[in-house]
Amino acid sequence: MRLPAGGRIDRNAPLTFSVDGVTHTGYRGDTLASAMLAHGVLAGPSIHFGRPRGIVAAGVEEPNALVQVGPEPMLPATTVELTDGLDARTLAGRGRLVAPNDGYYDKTHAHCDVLVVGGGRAGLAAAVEAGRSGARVVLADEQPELGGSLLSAPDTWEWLDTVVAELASFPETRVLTRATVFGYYDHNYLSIAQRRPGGGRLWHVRAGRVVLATGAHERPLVFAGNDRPGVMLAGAVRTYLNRYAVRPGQRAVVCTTNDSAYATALDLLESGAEVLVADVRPEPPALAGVVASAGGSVRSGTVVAGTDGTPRVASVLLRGPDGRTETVHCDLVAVSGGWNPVVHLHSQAGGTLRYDESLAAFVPDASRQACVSVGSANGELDPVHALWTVPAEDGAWDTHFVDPQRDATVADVLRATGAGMRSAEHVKRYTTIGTAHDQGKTGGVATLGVLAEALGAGTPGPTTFRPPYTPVPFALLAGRDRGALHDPARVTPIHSWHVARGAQFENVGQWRRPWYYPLPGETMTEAVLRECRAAREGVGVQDASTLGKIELVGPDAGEFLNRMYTNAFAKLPVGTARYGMMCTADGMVFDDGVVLRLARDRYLATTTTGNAAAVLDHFEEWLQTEWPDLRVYCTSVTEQWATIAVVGPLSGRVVGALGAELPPSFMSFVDTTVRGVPARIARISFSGELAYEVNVAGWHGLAVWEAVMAAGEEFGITPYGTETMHVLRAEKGYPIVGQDTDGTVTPLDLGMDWIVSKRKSFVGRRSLRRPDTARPDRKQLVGLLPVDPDALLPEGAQLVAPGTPLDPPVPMIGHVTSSYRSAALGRTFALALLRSGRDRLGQVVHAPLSDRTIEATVTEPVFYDPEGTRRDG
Amino acid sequence: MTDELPRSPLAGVTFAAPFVRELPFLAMVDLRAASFPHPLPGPNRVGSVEGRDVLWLGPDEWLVVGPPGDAPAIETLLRQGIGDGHGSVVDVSANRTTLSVAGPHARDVLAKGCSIDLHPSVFAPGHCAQTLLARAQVILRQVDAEPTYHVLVRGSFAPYLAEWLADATREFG
Amino acid sequence: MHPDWLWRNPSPKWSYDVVIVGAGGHGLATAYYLAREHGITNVVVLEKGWLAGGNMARNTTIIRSNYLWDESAAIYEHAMKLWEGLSDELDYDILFSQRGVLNLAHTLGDVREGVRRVNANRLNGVDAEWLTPEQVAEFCPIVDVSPDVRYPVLGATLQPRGGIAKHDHVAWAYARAADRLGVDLVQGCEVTGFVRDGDRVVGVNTSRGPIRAGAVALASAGHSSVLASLAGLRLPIQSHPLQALVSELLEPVHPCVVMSNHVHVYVSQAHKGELVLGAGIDPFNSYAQRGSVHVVEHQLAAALELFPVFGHAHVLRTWAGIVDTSPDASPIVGPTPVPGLYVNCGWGTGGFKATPASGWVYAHTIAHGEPHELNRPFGLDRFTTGALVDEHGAAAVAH
Amino acid sequence: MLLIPCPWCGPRDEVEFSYGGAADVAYPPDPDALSDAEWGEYVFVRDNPRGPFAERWVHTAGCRRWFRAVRDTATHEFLEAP
Repeated sequence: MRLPAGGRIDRNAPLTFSVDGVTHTGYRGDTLASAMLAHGVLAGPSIHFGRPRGIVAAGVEEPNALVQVGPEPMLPATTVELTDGLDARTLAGRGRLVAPNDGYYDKTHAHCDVLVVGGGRAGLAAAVEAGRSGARVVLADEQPELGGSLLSAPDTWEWLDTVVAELASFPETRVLTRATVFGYYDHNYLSIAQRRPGGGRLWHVRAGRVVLATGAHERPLVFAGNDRPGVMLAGAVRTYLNRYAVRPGQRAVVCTTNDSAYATALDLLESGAEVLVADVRPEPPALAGVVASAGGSVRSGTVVAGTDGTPRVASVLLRGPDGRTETVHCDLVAVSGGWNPVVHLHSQAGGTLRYDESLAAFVPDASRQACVSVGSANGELDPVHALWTVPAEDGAWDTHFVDPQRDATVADVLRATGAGMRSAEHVKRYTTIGTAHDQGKTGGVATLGVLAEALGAGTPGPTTFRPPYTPVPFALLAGRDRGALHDPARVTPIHSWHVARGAQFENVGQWRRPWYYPLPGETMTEAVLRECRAAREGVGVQDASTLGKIELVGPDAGEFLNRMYTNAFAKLPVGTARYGMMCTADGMVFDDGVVLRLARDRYLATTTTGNAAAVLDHFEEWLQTEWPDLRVYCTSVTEQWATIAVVGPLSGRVVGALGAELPPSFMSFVDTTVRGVPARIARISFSGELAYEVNVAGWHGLAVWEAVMAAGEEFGITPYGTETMHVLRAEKGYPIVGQDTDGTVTPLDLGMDWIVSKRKSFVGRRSLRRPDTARPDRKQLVGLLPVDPDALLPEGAQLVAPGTPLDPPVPMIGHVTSSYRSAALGRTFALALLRSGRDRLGQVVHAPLSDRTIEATVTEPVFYDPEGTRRDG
Repeated sequence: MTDELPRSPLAGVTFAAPFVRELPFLAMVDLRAASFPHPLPGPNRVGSVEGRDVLWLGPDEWLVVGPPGDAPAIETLLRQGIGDGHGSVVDVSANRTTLSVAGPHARDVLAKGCSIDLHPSVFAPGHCAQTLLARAQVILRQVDAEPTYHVLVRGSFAPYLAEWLADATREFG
Repeated sequence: MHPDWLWRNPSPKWSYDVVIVGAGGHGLATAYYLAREHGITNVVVLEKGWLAGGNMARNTTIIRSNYLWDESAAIYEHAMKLWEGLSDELDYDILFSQRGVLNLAHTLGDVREGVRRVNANRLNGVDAEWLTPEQVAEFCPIVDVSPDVRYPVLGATLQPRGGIAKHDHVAWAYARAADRLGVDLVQGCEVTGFVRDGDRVVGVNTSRGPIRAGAVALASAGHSSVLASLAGLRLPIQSHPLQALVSELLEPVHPCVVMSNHVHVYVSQAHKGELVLGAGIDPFNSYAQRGSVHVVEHQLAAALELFPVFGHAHVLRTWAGIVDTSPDASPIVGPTPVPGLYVNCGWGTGGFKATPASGWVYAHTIAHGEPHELNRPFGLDRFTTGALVDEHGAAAVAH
Repeated sequence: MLLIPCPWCGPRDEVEFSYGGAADVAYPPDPDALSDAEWGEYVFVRDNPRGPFAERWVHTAGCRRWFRAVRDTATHEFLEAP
């Protein structure tokens, strides 16, 4: 019931809320749990046995009262701030996902000299001390207001106000409330989940030092029927009384192993409740007299041995020092089995724990990082009389709950040890104890105690604590990296034109590249055939700006390229270009591209779109770590240049119309101007056609592209995308790294012996003569022409020899890497990696698919203009 | 002279937050050299050569920044400085664009995506760093104590970063 | 005897025919098959911690056999067939649920690779289908297949026989079965060195004293390099953290297993109701069973892109295993240049699904002194000859 | 999120770096002189100790310098300034 006065609730701000469809009222400052308790609302039933359950705790350690609040699947009611209109549903152990999370969750970084975790007495003292020194301080506390357990002790509130005010006066102290430090990672990096209106914020803090003032969690006692509603933690009862002005019962039995519960007894008495203290210790403490003089009674050497009542506790069975039992009527059982210092963060940080006999609990031992535990978290607590289990009168153990959320009892622990398990980890896994939403915050140590008793051993070591300390929403960890912000979409300077033209895009690495440009009503196949035809017969244009570009400068640049590429570049004449290929150390194709020699000591290497960063890293790695003596500097200029490939027999007329000087021959380039803009124009062809690559500064890219389009209009210039590029190059048998190779293919496998220098060393060369790599029957790149010229082999189709029975496992001899319809050939064609492929030229292979088999003839991989006459127009 | 106006990677982008704006077309020249006749700034600092800002990028790498159109002059200047020595001068003006984030919210905005400590006792006017802002590599420099920061970002990443900034500045109007 | 009796906790004898180092899934399965298939029961499995407490306790329990290369498909499919009879064979419900595994494709390259793998799988006798985005949505309705996301789902491979099992049950089932066949399972016993007779390994030194052995078989995953180095053997193995996490218990929402190599997310919903998610490996070498939080953040951003309905779920617990990665993302199973010493490692992120076959071929190898046909391609010699079984292309981060 | 000591830029968050594995593995001066086994050892085999480990990082998002650091693989602590 709600007390008529007191507490930190705002009685001028009444709030309406509902639980399971029943409407109640509470106040601002309530938690859902305190408001439920004020109205006697129970938690949901237990997950397996459907036993009635009540609220046990007042904080994150609550094992029972899990609720679904709207789309939020599982929240302890003790951590839900009451708001007007809040609609909660009690849960029986499982939540429900119903809708996306539209909340706004962002992240930020913070740095400080001292991070203080926990704003209770010890944390406040540490923060004030650090703040006074002028240090940069972050104080984080999970509650809406600072104070921690002081919020349950009205006689401290004046001090609390003073301290909070002083903290606010420090310019370099930042106080975060509703902020749970949930993870303590390497190198003093901590993560904080902060609840904010409409979402939350994830703080990443790099702290010089960390003060862990995380307090302690009280633990229950393990007696028969200890899960009956009305059985609560003594400290929580005190919190509800003093902070929320809610008295959970009128006739209370307080059962304790230590002094701390006497404060609860006294506060209950002051609130007008009847109180009987059952103190398990044989001798009465000094506080017993205080309780007696306040009107309560205290029995020493006495335990609660059982409970009765439906659904709430109506009586307990007390067992005295002489073993005699007595039934005592009550509607509240406040228990204290002792306190567990909250050592989670200390442990996450790599710190070790030590079992403290006087506390019957684990306390921080050595720290591995720059952190210190203070106050209750460091074991500054009342000594306890260790009591792990209270036998029932009938000897049964199946209602002695150690993990009520998992409906796990002492009987379950005994079943595990009976099965031969000795390790706490095995018992935990066998019984699921400690794996529920509360992660065993109240029951964990008790379980270890029960286990130690069962094994007749000392207390086993604790389990390791892993992040997060309390559950963290997926959405908070995901943050703003969603939708368009999920991963940068890199675009070229010409991107807006492609969009306006209705291009379909494909993702290549982080880049968005035009895939094809359908006209209204056109299918992809039709569009690509049209684009191909334009490039072969007229003029096409492609935005090739995504290719990686690296300038290499220095007298040894040629020598360096010689070592990196399979072919040689040192003697490449200035003003010319050469195609090159690179391997990894194990001899497999890594990347390819064209290298231009800009000057005696200056080269420009282009890379594939997806590998630009990897190639630069690769260059730098070899330069810096293996050959620091080579005088070469690498600079990425990928975005410096927009690259426009003008392709086709009419390309020269288009580029010529731009007023530019044209390069004299295939694989040469000139530095010139296009419409007054400095440009580098190269005769490079990835299609086999006459082609010009126009390079201008990125910020001129769009204007020059538009100029090319205007100049080409009379020739029917046709923009084309990556698909057409792939068809055109495949018709010429040019492989695409990553499509026709897969990390298991050497340049020799591609039939490119001509590109593998025999006169110089290069990275990966030695690997090419290993026994397997030099095998003659390796898979080799070949062409395939389907016997039915209209049949399109699926890319990824596997190949078998004719006559192979299709009973698995079927011996496969290769697979289709690229396959297209060709406008130029008027038929389908494909590239494939085929075992002993070059020995099979002219033979037929089969591609067995799920519904049919396609036959194809093995050919040279060059289908179009094998003499190479078209590249010169 | 060019008869085409250059177009920045963020042409057409407007920033809702008044304290974010683009400074397009700044001249930028990458300098690599083991030795140089003029004093160049040390790690994480900005210096100047002949009136141009020089940002330290690495132990033998600097970025020289000047007003739009200044790149040829900077290149000449740097080439003269290198002389016969081993060095590299590469015009990278169009490689990146520059965003200015200024004023009382600047630190909080940048902190959302940048893990470097921007506290004035640690990072001050005249400091620079190559780092990550959200998921984009950037060169970050503090220009004045207001504070004003310049974020130099690759052109291809600029639309992403603009979108990220629009989101990160949301709470500051 | 207790009706739920699992295993004895014997003290080690002074000598065994075979000493297996590591009581994870692979070590326990090896012991079981040595006893069951080869009649070699004088076997001890030594575990420095608690039984099945390493990667076996830390993986995301995904089982599939849809590997690209013939050699991989053969060994993983052998595992799949063993999985399908395992609850019966071991008389213990391992909660094997063949709910289907989807591998999503997000780029045209993914699509090509997926189709290639489906075709190869079928011809190898591995069930495999290619699904369109619409079929993906039908099979797993909570996957966002809209084209407007950053990396749209362009299709998926489906292995209907793939699924999940309960990892602890698998370990305990093998342990119980091996124990009943006479194998000694010794926990809390760390191998600190090898007993040599000339070149030959003839036993191990342990924290509980020396133990002689006819053969010593490492089954120690991420710790393989450290142990092998005690015998002077260098392995092409690097140890990395691999992180995973679980949510709270939720009503059924996710009917199958979804994997996305491109965005590094692997998700299923376990029998009790928690979502189980795996991430990509952390890049650096580590033995700390701890990774970096940004890996988890990235993983969850990707997960929410794929599964918007997960937005309100909570991370209850994160953890990491130590995975033993090899240069070609394929295992190393076989004899070593050190007589008497065998290795079984390099399973990387794929170890759990291989458990039965790994134990099966390893037992054969130990019993016969030479590899079974299924693990012959996975010997150490391939790093000399170059005959790698490179699964990177097919499974950059295979689970 | 490791805090990695870049010798040039100072300590920075791990996400700015790429990992290069074991340090101190020199490229053989004459690969052709090596046997297949020796070459395979160079290409594929690296130390993988539990404890102090000399490794390489490159400050990808920073100065792009490769550097050597010694880190304890059991604790993740960096043991020597690079």
